[in-house]
Amino acid sequence: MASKKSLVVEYLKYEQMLKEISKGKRIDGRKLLETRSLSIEPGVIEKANGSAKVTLGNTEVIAGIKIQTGVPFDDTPDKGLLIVTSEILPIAASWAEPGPPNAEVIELARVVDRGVRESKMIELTDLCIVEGKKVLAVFVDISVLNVDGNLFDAASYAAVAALLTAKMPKYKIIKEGEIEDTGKQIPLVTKLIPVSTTMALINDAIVVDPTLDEETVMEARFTITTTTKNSICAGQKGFPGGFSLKQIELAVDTALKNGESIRKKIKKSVELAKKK
Amino acid sequence: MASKKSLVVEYLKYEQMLKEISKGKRIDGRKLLETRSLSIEPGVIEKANGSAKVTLGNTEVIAGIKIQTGVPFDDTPDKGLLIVTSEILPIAASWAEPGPPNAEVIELARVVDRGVRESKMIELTDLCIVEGKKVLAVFVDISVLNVDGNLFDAASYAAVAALLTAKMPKYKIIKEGEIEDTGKQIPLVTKLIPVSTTMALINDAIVVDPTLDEETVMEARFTITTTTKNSICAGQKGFPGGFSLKQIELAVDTALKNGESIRKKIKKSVELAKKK
Amino acid sequence: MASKKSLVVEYLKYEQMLKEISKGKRIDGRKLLETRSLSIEPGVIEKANGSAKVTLGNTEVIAGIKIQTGVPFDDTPDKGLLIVTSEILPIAASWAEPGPPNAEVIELARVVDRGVRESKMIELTDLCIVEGKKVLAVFVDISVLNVDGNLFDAASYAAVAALLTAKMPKYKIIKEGEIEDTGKQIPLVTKLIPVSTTMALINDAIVVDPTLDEETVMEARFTITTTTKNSICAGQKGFPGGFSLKQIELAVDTALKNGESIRKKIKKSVELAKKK
Amino acid sequence: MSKLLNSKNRRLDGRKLDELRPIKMKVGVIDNANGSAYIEFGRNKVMAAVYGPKDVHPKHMMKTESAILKCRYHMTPFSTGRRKNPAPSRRETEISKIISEALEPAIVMTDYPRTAIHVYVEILQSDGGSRCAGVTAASLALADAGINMRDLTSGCAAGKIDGKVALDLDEVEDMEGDADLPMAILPNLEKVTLLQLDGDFSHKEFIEALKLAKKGCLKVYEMQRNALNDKYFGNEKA
Amino acid sequence: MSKLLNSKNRRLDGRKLDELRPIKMKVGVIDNANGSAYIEFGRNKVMAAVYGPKDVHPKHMMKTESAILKCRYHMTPFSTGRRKNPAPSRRETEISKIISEALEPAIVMTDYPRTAIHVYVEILQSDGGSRCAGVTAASLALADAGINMRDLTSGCAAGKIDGKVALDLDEVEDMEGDADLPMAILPNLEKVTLLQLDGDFSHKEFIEALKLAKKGCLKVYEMQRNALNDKYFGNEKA
Amino acid sequence: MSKLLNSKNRRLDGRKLDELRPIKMKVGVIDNANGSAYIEFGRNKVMAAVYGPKDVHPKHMMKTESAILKCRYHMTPFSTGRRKNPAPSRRETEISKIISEALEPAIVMTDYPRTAIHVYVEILQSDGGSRCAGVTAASLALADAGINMRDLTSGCAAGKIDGKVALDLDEVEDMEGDADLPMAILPNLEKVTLLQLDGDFSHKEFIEALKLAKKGCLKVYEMQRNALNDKYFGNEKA
Repeated sequence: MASKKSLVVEYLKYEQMLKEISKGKRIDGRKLLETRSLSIEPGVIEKANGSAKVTLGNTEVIAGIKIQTGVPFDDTPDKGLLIVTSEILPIAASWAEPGPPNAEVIELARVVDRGVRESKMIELTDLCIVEGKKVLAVFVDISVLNVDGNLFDAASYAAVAALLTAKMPKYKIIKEGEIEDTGKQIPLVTKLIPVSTTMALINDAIVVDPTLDEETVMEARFTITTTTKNSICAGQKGFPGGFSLKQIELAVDTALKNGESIRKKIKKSVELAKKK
Repeated sequence: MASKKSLVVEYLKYEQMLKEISKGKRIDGRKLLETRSLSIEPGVIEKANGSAKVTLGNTEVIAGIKIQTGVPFDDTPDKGLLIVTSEILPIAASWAEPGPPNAEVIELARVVDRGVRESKMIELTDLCIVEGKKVLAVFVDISVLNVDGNLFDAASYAAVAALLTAKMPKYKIIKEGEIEDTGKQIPLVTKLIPVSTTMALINDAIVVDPTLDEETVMEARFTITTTTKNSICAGQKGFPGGFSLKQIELAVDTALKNGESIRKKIKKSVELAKKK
Repeated sequence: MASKKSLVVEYLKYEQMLKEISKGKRIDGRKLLETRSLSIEPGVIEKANGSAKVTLGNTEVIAGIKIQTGVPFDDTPDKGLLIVTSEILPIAASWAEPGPPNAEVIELARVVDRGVRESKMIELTDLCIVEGKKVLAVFVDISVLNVDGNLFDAASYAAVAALLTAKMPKYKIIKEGEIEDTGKQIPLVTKLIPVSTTMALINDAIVVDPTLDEETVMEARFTITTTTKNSICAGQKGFPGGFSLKQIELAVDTALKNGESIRKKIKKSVELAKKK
Repeated sequence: MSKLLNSKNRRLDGRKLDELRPIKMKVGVIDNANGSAYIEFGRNKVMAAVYGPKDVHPKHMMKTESAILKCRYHMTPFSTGRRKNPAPSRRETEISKIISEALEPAIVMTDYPRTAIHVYVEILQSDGGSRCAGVTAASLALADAGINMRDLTSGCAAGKIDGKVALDLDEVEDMEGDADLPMAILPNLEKVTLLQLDGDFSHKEFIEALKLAKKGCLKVYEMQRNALNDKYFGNEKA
Repeated sequence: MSKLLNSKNRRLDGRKLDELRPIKMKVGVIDNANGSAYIEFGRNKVMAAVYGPKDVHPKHMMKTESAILKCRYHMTPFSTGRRKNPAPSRRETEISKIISEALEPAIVMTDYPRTAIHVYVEILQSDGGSRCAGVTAASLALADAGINMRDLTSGCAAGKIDGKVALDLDEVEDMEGDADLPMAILPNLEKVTLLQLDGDFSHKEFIEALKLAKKGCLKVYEMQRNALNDKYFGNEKA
Repeated sequence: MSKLLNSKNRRLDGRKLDELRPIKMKVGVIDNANGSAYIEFGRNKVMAAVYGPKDVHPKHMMKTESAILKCRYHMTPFSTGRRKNPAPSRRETEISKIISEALEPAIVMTDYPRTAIHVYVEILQSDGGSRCAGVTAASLALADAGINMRDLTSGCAAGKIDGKVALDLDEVEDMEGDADLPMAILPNLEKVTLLQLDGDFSHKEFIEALKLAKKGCLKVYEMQRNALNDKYFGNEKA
């Protein structure tokens, strides 16, 4: 929660927010299904294998990619590893404490992970170097710089843009079981682009891309990740409220539509970054 | 401690308990050296390599065995691994908190471990696959489902019955250093059957198989594990009280006798389970 | 802080301490730049690869060395490992709690580590057995037995004396990638001898080798490690105060001078120990 | 090519696409608990227990106007194919959170201000769908503890295997199949309180799976009612 | 033989021995924070934020006569060459401590009794000298938060490469060079509040490095003043 | 075939079957502690210190009618053959518990209500039998701290090597031998307060070992009394 406002002001604002929403509007002037301004800046961390900074309204997130060798799991000897972590840096909010991630932060990382993994954006078998012995591990580390609601989407867009611009080290096999880093970097091959859309249930209405103020009063949250205008790859309901089936159907329609529009923005920012 | 009783009732019960014990009786009708009803049900977790559920009075415990490949210790390159853990699940008692095991729970696991290990029930050299490189690790994980005293014996019987019915994967060596799981399961070879007997010192009397109420007033606890009617393989005194040498001698006699009777019950339950 | 003294006595003592220091003296009779009595006893832990007990005034520290095989870091495949840890044992002071090291204790270990490492006392490439696979790891574990100020120097002297008397296992390579412990112990080769000197800033004066009482009132601390009478290899300022450039120059002069004198004491104690 | 369906659309265990696995439920299984339940959902074996309402620790988590709900979903080390490390996994932390959020809307939290209600879900054996089995068992345990509730929470997943929407995937179907949609509903309030999704659904398939999962949840709800009746009105079925 | 200097005593990136890397500073970059700053110090990218003065938790750490200062220096996992493990390292713990001790003498701690001032330094990218960049950013963030201060804390390292004393080593120079001397000063109070050293300095070289580092700190101080002026008096330079 | 005894029933270090290793004890060795002691038991080197009675933290552990005893048995990393990982092991946790339970019956706990007595046992070098050496040192430290006691706690193990019952096994005998029976007694109250056992004893051997261990404990008790006399009445023996 923002720390600099008095409780009375907060309370009056919530009243106002609910009133506006019942009229189909929001206090920041947006329509119910409208997202905030979005900026995506890939390449902000030059020393990472890939990176992107995302600003969604006042929410700011950086995702950094590191690609290093690792050992595959016993039951998937021919697959590389995808590891997604997140941290709400203590600079990001007065209530963000340093320390091991709590359930909210773990959920954030896992929902981003699910979107990337289930979209098959990255083919993990592409990351195998020596089956059963050596694979590439793709680390997607997400640092939240400022919190103003909808971390799920901001983190997801940052992760996806960072992956789309990522390069990985090229290894060659010298002799059986021994590999050598060629020192070259080749682009990480990616396929579909997963785009998440997060919605909040407030006063029985669905609003897209909630702010922190809206999250404070929402009853439930629903995130849907799409890969094309007709494909859904991940979903996550959160918070102690419930949706009707109708609301879920509206949410899915919205996510498919919004997904197309965000996907274009991501592609454009990536193309711009690659030209530089 | 049981949570549903008032403090006054508890206090009156303890008075009564001490009075009965001074007359050589117990409030649940048992004699001092008598155990509660015991049921042993091997095979309750089909997907484990071995398992057993034990009900001792109202105390309920499940032990599950997993047998997987691992790396031997440097100083015992030809020996497999035996790892015993325990958890008092938070479903088991109002005071059982989730989290890392406390000293009581660590002691429980270590006393069960000591009984199994020192009895040489399992020959650890049987678990070696490739010396110094690859061995089988036998995990004995104990989950307490309901607490009503004498976890040591309930856990020990569950572990032993689970081991007696356990099967392990059969590996073959393809070429130097490389092994292959044949997909076959062969029985874990076991020898002697360790049986623990736990006794409490209350009002200078030794009582066998204490209930939770009895444990609340006991001064000291003594657990002795026997492998035959004349062999002792493990012992553990606990709680801040002391035994006279005479009491220890009585305890050992009792443990050897009780061991024989419990050993028969375990064998019977295992035979029944194997016939199924 | 010492636990057995009343607060009033403490307060009066501090007054007295500050008064004396302003006159260029100290309440234990020392001059400002004078160290306490120092005794160094190598070899106190026979089963370790090296060890030394240091008594500096009432501060007592043991350092023990263990040298074992380990795996090198990816980016230094031809170098052995040096690992320094420290613990203020809870026997050492009433406020010393068991548990993971706090920032003060981590700083202590890291300053000792920096002194040893940066002096190049040990050539880490000497500890390589099979490049990229197997090296020797030198563990320097420091246990503080009694706290009376200036743990940095006491710990450093103990670590250095222990290393100077350390022996390491001799390995030979049997065939490619396989090594064998010959069972023989050879001396750890050491070069320069790093000596740290810790100073406290009290009432704008620099005092050497502060006691716990002096540390309680000091504004800042400065530790300088020298390797010869003209070489400095490590430094660390601590505590929330600041030094003038002049004070830093005095501190460095002092450290170079004191370093020579302590170096002789360490050498002497080591020679004595080797003769035994 | 994985083949989870035969030519007659029967699944590896013989089930039809819209068929649940065999389910057993029993209420009141842990002597010490205020409420408890045991469920077998196919080969899943799940125990749930409720302790409370009781004092809140640490104090600063206390709410003056309502109870707080603390929920742990936990797998025993022997419950999974490979042994599960006893340290809590990120997966367990996430599922604990979503189960808690699926149960809370059914509970009259304001009836128990300044208290904590503890719900523990123990997976003794898992075989695909353990979170749905878990939330179902937990809801029974809450009812058994006499906690005031507006509704039960009833869980069941739907999914997609070999390109077809199917009810209640088991572990093999979950691993080898195309998509999974675990869900839980409040049957009378008609609210979806747990919903996750992973895999690949077209829009149409998603809607189909959503409706199929709801049907499954309603069947589970019937069984929950029977299990409670069995305990409280003694109409045990042989 | 490593060669960090060319025949004209120019460094690998073209700098002279006494030249700083390019530095950018911006005050007020985190919307939620009471004060914040961003610094680029060569390729180091550092964000600092201040929260407080606020209540002290746990209570027993509270001081009745002054504030307490809690400082965390933290590297993001992607900030380093090889990925940094997210668990706090001993190195980060030590640097957190010395940064805190370098900042505290500049703050009028007694103006905020019974409170805690939290300073967070986040290294987004590191390239040698991140602790000096961090302490510099933290001091700006404290000023931005309106905390009463006696002075700023200004950080800059000197070192020794190829036998010569040089200002502000980058990562390669730090790794391949002979010695490093990170420092921070209170420029007006003329106090050194952060000082570390590793490597090999003769007495003379040490004194030379000390003086060079001081010069660097004073240049950094000028830039800090400009950055604060930029925010508070709007004299942005194009 | 391991051979821990020669033809004359002498052990590898020349001892007879019922002979203790050389033992040294010194009371009052840690300046800061309220009480302390140092023991060498063969090659075991053990330091124990007592702090308290002092305030109880956290408060909810306080007992209104008696003290609480907090005991830590700890091995330094350099005390064992292979380096001991500094993280507390399950073995250390267990031994801390049983040492605490062996000491408590000797202390008049009700004389110190609402306080905590902290006992720390540090193994500087271990060589078989360190828990018995530790409990013995701890009891001396408690006496040195002036804590009211009913009796001392005196520890010594018996065991079985090459089929014969023997006193006070060292590390090699413990590893290569047949069984070990660590014990501690309150010599005047005639109570066994620490007792563990592992290995293989017949009923008869167990009784024999029990009695032999008791004899060992009584000898240790004599030495404890001498060590206390040495400190408090100065009758140092040359």
